[in-house]
Amino acid sequence: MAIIERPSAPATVPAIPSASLGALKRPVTTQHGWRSWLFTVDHKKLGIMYGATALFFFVVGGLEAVLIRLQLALPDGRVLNADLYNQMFTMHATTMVFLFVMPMVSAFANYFIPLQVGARDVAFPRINAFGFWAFLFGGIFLNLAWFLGGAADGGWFMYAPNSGPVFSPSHGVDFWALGLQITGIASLTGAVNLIVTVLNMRAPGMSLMKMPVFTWMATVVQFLLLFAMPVITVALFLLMFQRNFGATFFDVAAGADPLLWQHLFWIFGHPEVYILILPSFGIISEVLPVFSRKPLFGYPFVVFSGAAIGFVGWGVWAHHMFASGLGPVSVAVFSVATMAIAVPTGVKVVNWTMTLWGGKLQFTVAMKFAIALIVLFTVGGLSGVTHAVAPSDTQQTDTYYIVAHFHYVLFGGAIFGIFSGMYYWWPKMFGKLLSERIGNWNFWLMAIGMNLTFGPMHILGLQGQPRRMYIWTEARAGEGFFNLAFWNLVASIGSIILAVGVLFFFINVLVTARRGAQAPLDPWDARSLEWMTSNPPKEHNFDSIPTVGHLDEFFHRKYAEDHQSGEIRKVQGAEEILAEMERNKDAHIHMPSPSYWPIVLALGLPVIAFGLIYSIPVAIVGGLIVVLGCFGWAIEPSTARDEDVDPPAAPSTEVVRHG
Amino acid sequence: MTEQHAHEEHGMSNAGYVRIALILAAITALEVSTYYVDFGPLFMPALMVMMVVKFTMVVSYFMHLKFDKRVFSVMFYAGLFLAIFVYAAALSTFKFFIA
Amino acid sequence: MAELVQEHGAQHGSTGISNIKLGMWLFLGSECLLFGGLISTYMLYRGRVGEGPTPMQVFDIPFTSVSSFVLLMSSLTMVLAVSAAAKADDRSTVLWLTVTALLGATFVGGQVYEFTAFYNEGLGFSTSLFASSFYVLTGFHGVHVTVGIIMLFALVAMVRRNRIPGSKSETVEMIGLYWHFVDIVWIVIFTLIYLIPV
Amino acid sequence: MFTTGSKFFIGLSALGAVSFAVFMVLVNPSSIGATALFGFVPAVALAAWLALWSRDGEPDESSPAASAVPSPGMWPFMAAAGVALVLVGTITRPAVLILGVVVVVAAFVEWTVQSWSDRASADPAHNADLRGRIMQPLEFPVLATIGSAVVILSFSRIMLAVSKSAGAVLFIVFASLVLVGGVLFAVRPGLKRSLVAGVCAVGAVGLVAGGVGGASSGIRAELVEAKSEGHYTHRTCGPEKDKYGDKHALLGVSSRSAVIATVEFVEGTLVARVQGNPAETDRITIPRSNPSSIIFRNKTEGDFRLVARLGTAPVAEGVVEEVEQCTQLIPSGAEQLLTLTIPKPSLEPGAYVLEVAGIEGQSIEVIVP
Amino acid sequence: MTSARPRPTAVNRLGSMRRRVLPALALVALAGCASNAPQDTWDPAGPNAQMIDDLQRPVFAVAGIVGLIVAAAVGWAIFRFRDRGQAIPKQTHGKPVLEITLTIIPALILAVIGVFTVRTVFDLSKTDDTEMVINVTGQQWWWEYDYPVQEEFGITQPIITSGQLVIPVGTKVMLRQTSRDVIHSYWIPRLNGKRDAVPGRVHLNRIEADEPGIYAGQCTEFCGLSHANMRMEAVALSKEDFAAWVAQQLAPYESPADGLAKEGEAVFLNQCVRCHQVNGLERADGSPAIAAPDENVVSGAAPNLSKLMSRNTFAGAMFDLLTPACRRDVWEASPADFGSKYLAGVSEDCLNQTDLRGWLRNAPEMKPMYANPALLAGTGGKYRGMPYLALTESDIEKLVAYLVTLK
Repeated sequence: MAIIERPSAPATVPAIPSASLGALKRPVTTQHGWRSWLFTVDHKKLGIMYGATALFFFVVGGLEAVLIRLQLALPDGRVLNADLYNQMFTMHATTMVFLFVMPMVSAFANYFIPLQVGARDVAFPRINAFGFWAFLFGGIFLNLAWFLGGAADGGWFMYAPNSGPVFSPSHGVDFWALGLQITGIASLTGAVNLIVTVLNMRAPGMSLMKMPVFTWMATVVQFLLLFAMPVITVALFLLMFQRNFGATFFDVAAGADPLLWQHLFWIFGHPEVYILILPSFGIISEVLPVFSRKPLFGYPFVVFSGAAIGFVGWGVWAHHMFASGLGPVSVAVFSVATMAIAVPTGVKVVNWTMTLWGGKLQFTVAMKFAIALIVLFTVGGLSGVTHAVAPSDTQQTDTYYIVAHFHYVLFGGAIFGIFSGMYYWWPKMFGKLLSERIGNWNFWLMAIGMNLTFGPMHILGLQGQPRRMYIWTEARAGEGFFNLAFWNLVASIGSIILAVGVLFFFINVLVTARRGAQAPLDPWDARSLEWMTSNPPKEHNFDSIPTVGHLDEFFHRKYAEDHQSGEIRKVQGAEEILAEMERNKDAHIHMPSPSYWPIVLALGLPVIAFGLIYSIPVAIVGGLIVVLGCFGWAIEPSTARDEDVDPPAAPSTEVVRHG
Repeated sequence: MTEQHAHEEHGMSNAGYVRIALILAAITALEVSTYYVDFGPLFMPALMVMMVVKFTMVVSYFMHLKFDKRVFSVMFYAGLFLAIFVYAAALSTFKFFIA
Repeated sequence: MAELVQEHGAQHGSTGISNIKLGMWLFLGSECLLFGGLISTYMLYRGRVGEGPTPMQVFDIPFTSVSSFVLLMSSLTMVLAVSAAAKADDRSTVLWLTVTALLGATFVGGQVYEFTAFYNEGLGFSTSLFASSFYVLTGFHGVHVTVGIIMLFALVAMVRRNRIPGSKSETVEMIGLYWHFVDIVWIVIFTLIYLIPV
Repeated sequence: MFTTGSKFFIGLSALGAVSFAVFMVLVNPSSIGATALFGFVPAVALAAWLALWSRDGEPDESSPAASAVPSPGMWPFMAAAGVALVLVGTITRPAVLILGVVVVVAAFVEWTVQSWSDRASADPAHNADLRGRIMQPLEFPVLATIGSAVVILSFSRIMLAVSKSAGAVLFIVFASLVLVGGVLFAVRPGLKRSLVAGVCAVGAVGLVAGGVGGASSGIRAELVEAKSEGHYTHRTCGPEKDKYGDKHALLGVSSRSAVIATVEFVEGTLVARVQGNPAETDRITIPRSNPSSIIFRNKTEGDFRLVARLGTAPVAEGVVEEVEQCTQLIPSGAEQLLTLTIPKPSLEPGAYVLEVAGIEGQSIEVIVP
Repeated sequence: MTSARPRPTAVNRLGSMRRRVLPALALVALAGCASNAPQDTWDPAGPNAQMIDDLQRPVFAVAGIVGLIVAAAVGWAIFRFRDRGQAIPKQTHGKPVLEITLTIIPALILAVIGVFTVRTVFDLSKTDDTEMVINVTGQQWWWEYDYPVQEEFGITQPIITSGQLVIPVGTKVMLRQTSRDVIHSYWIPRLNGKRDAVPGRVHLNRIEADEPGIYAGQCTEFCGLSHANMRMEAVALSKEDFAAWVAQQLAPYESPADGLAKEGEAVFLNQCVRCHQVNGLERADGSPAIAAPDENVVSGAAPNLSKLMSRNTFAGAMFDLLTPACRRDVWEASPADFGSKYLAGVSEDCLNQTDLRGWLRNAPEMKPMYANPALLAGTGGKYRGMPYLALTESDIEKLVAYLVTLK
């Protein structure tokens, strides 16, 4: 709050309202300076902040993973004791799922959905800013547990009696539960925001079937988020009431059934894993056609199979509970339903391969990550089918085979997709091309490291090594080719290579930031709408909102197809298209103004959470902050009046601030 | 009640709302009567039907879902039926519905 | 000036649907999942009374049915407030909003009474599973109603001080949607919890 | 000569002196209270002197904006009232003390912003709008909360005080009053604002008075008695019907998944079936100190109750008491759940037994290895 | 005016082929049989595990083939359609016929797999052919077995053991599993898939061994600090050996006559009996010594140590009572003479002194447990696991001498 004290100079100047000393002015709207980041509502700045924070948590999660692998490299490991190991794998999973992949999905969705559908910003810009700050404070709150008595140590799914007050006495689980509530609120508000943007603010002429595939997949993901988040909110509330206020929800002595937690968690859990993978499907469905120089094979099939995965995803959650005694009828039903989900996934893999078929493939780093995703995700998907078969799942569940499955699907799938997206869209976001030379090192080390780390885990799993085992002994490791000792060591070495591979990405970012060449306007000769803007795009994205005639509109404006000979001629370049859009520029562009209230409201949430754990008065103060934030927000118009801005913006900026 | 529809662009007149409210009050009274009068085997279905009727009346008239664009109905009913389907399946694994 | 009014009116997307209304319906769709989870937890544990009182020993059906009437009538007055706001008649909007808030406050007052009475009859929060799940479900609904009441009273103040950015009738309509949703959740709760004995 | 600040402090010290006198005379003079109040008076007097000497910290009188007369407001009064509440609170209940502190803080904040915005510019309308923009985001919700809290608490206190049937009637009366009032005001828009305000004020005062009355008269007798005797919290396990314990017996079990055995009372004979083994048996094995739920199903005409006799346990020093757990009396066709946790092993046969109250010769043995 | 783009180097193309082959190789290697770690899930030794294995192998084979097809298709597309300067390819949008066929084929494959899956699921959950019932109870970090009275096997009194589940060969045993505190999971990979032991519920798990031998297993549902050290072993004995084992378990307790073992019994009576029960042990005044673990341990139970030396593991089957040499001798015995070797139990010279003494000296040091008295506020002062008893060396000497007599 920029409360400015009364100037000491003699106030003989007649105080006219516009030049008066103001309080609670809207924050400054210039492009740079830390204030333009702290109070921004611009979807591009928020997307970059989401991405940067997610990458930071990726490093944190990665270090936790390397520590786990060091502990398991040799028999009777001394690196971590049992309690620290339990905290490490719990926080590794929670950080990777909730604080890296989900925010990275939000980063790409926030940045590129408005650009791909031809909008100037998301539907509710201030809610978008609140989403990011709530996520950031939730992530920090979650990791505060490390310093306040030990992090959560019950596994990322926190099964019922073990997460209760008797068996997890430390505050770790409370921090976990409340931290996820806060990031949950962030995801829910983000979901409402992006669905309204996609359904309501598309460019004229862009029907649903002319939308780019990434926007399609991101929209399915937002629907999954919209309906999955409340379920885990219920589960986390029940757990919090049990731990802090003496409820008996999971107390077996009162007649409770511990499986209630498993059901509530996995009803959220399974749509959650599709939330993690579908955006990466969307990204490589954008990257593959561009570097194969031909459109995506079977666009409607890819779109409907994405929606089918999202829909059927709601009917399979109990395949995580085949061994927890559901009774044969339920097990059989969910086993068949889980197999049914493999069909749409198969359709996607077929379509990607067909996109490559007959193309003119350029193996840029983005393309390499995309192709690696097809193969590695297929390996993970097929190992998934092997334990969709319930009886063999009773042999494989909770062993390292499952760890191998979901790492092939999550690392090989989601993270390779994210890296492909970063290399592909880096020029769009930052105006510079990431160096291909360092990129190749990054790709190959990650690909080899990933296979060396998670490949042997198939073997460890089938040799009966359970998950979450903090130690293994020489006596029970076996001798033959498939013994536990050798493959645990290989996996640990692989994880080091993987870490080095990821390090090369950050080197690439630093090198490019300092010495990278300025990227041309259309470096990859791309196809979709987001490339019809400057690199990086202006604050209002499009000078004039393009009317969309075809799918891959940008390609159709650049190339004309001669129907007889089928030969494709280039008619105009990206520069001409952009110049033309600049010529008939929209006169009045009303961009939403930055605001204090999102960060104030987001700050209230961790204060309440802190109060709930330690002292109720602090929670009441937090509640007061939230109430102040809500009503301050409600009273403030989304686009500020001119004199509301502090200092009053100069009227001559190219974007007319509506007075 | 049908003549009400075309009457006003933005939903119904105040009198129309009061009439809907009276119908809802009547159904609630009927519901409460199931506590005093024994309906025998008809008890459960009757209550369920009355609940659903009240629910849809409030949603379609008081919340204008009947007069608004279809996309609102799709969004709301998607969430509602998803909730019913998922939680019914979960409760059935707890042997809730087996006699 | 016309263009000014349009700008401050509801932000309509290219399809002519109001952004905030679509956002509100999506939010209500996801709230179905939240209350669905709490209701199914209650249905699962309604039979587990342990040593404590059973549902029908503590429930006072006449009292609760009166509070259901009250919430239903508050839904009616809310609709009248929304249609008054649509006609830009500030006086009756403020009036009906105040009546809705008062009826809501009466309903919550009734619930606070009900909770105190149950507590005295031996239904503590951790007495039994039935108690825990009953208090969490009706407590959650009560908190939602209380938040609704605070929004209504604040809305009255904002309408009188003309402090509402954007279109006034749309803001009243959004709070109306929220209030009706809280009412239909109570319709489901009242029938499933109070009227269907275990 | 007397600036506003000094007037405030002088008033405060006078108030302190008066309350010290009242405290010493009427309330039993405890040493702490006396020293606190006695110490308070000179401290505030010093502050008053300081304000007088530095003329409320005003450097010079010349600037026109500064000399504008501060708009009349209620905040000095509220601050004083708050301090009074704090003082009263130190003597009576801590809740009053906290309320006092809250009022003082609120008054202080409002007052500072008020006086600050008065001097923001020469245009009073703009000043008011500026003050509104700062404070309204907090004022609206806080006032709304206070309003709804008053209605909710006072209404619930009234309902707690009156008898059960009177409560329902009162509820209908109050709700319809509000509704009819709303309809009346809506139908005749011509009513003057003062009349409407008057009716609302009367209603509010009546409600609050009722609330205070209800609170002071306390919760109605049946509830107090129900709480002291704990009617519904412990059941007698005899064959006859317990007046409170067996009222409205549960007729069904919501979920049958977490159950280890079912015991049925079929035409007078007690039969048990263990989970996973359809054969009927007369003994159930439960692991030691492991909570296990058993379903009791009554298939005989008449009301019966399953009792678990769990041997004896030392209650007080030397006193050994029979431990038993039981379901409610349930009619034919109904079923209930019994959750047992048995810490001690069953050494000799028949140590732990499930029986139907009042029926001899029928029992299921519970073995705890 | 296409902008300059880095040309893919030869190395990349070769590298991409190699990277594709490795996972396919691993998958094929898996299909082959691998009998190495004790908990190998591809080496069934009982009809239930065999049923799962018969279903598992074809599914892995199908998955491997599909994986190879996809890898080959992608590999070939990379090699064949790489950018050799050809014109921009024809902008094809897809062939619906190809799409539909490549959707139906996987659907059919999965339907076939689905049929076999459902059949196996119902076969594995049959309960009407049970011949013997054993109650298995899991608690934090060890398993307890309770053999209820079954005349046909000579079990006249309930037998309570822990760590090693002894079963007769070729008998359809039904385990009724539950848990006293958190969720555990009972899994002997070579005999059957895992079933969770959930507190408050009873889950059924069919166990049957084809030939005598010892089959390792481990708790596979995260249950806290020592989840990794909560092991179990199934010991299959021929029918005669099993009858002998039952007789040995039911043999009455004889208190040691004199010497070190007698003093050991005294130490046991004033220290260990607070939690551990030895059937038949009597106090000095003749009254039976009843253990009261419910007053000291959260889960309310501690391992029953009667006939301890007839088992060859202790502390949740984490440590062996046998020295490594004797252990290998028992583990690698041929099915014929395995029975006699196991029934010999733990002889004086075969006793693993180091682990047993280390355990008595400071149990929480050997196995992470919640035994620090300062941190037990959450559980009302009760331990989770064996506390540090601060025994003197002489007491340990006496106790070991006494424990060896519990045969």
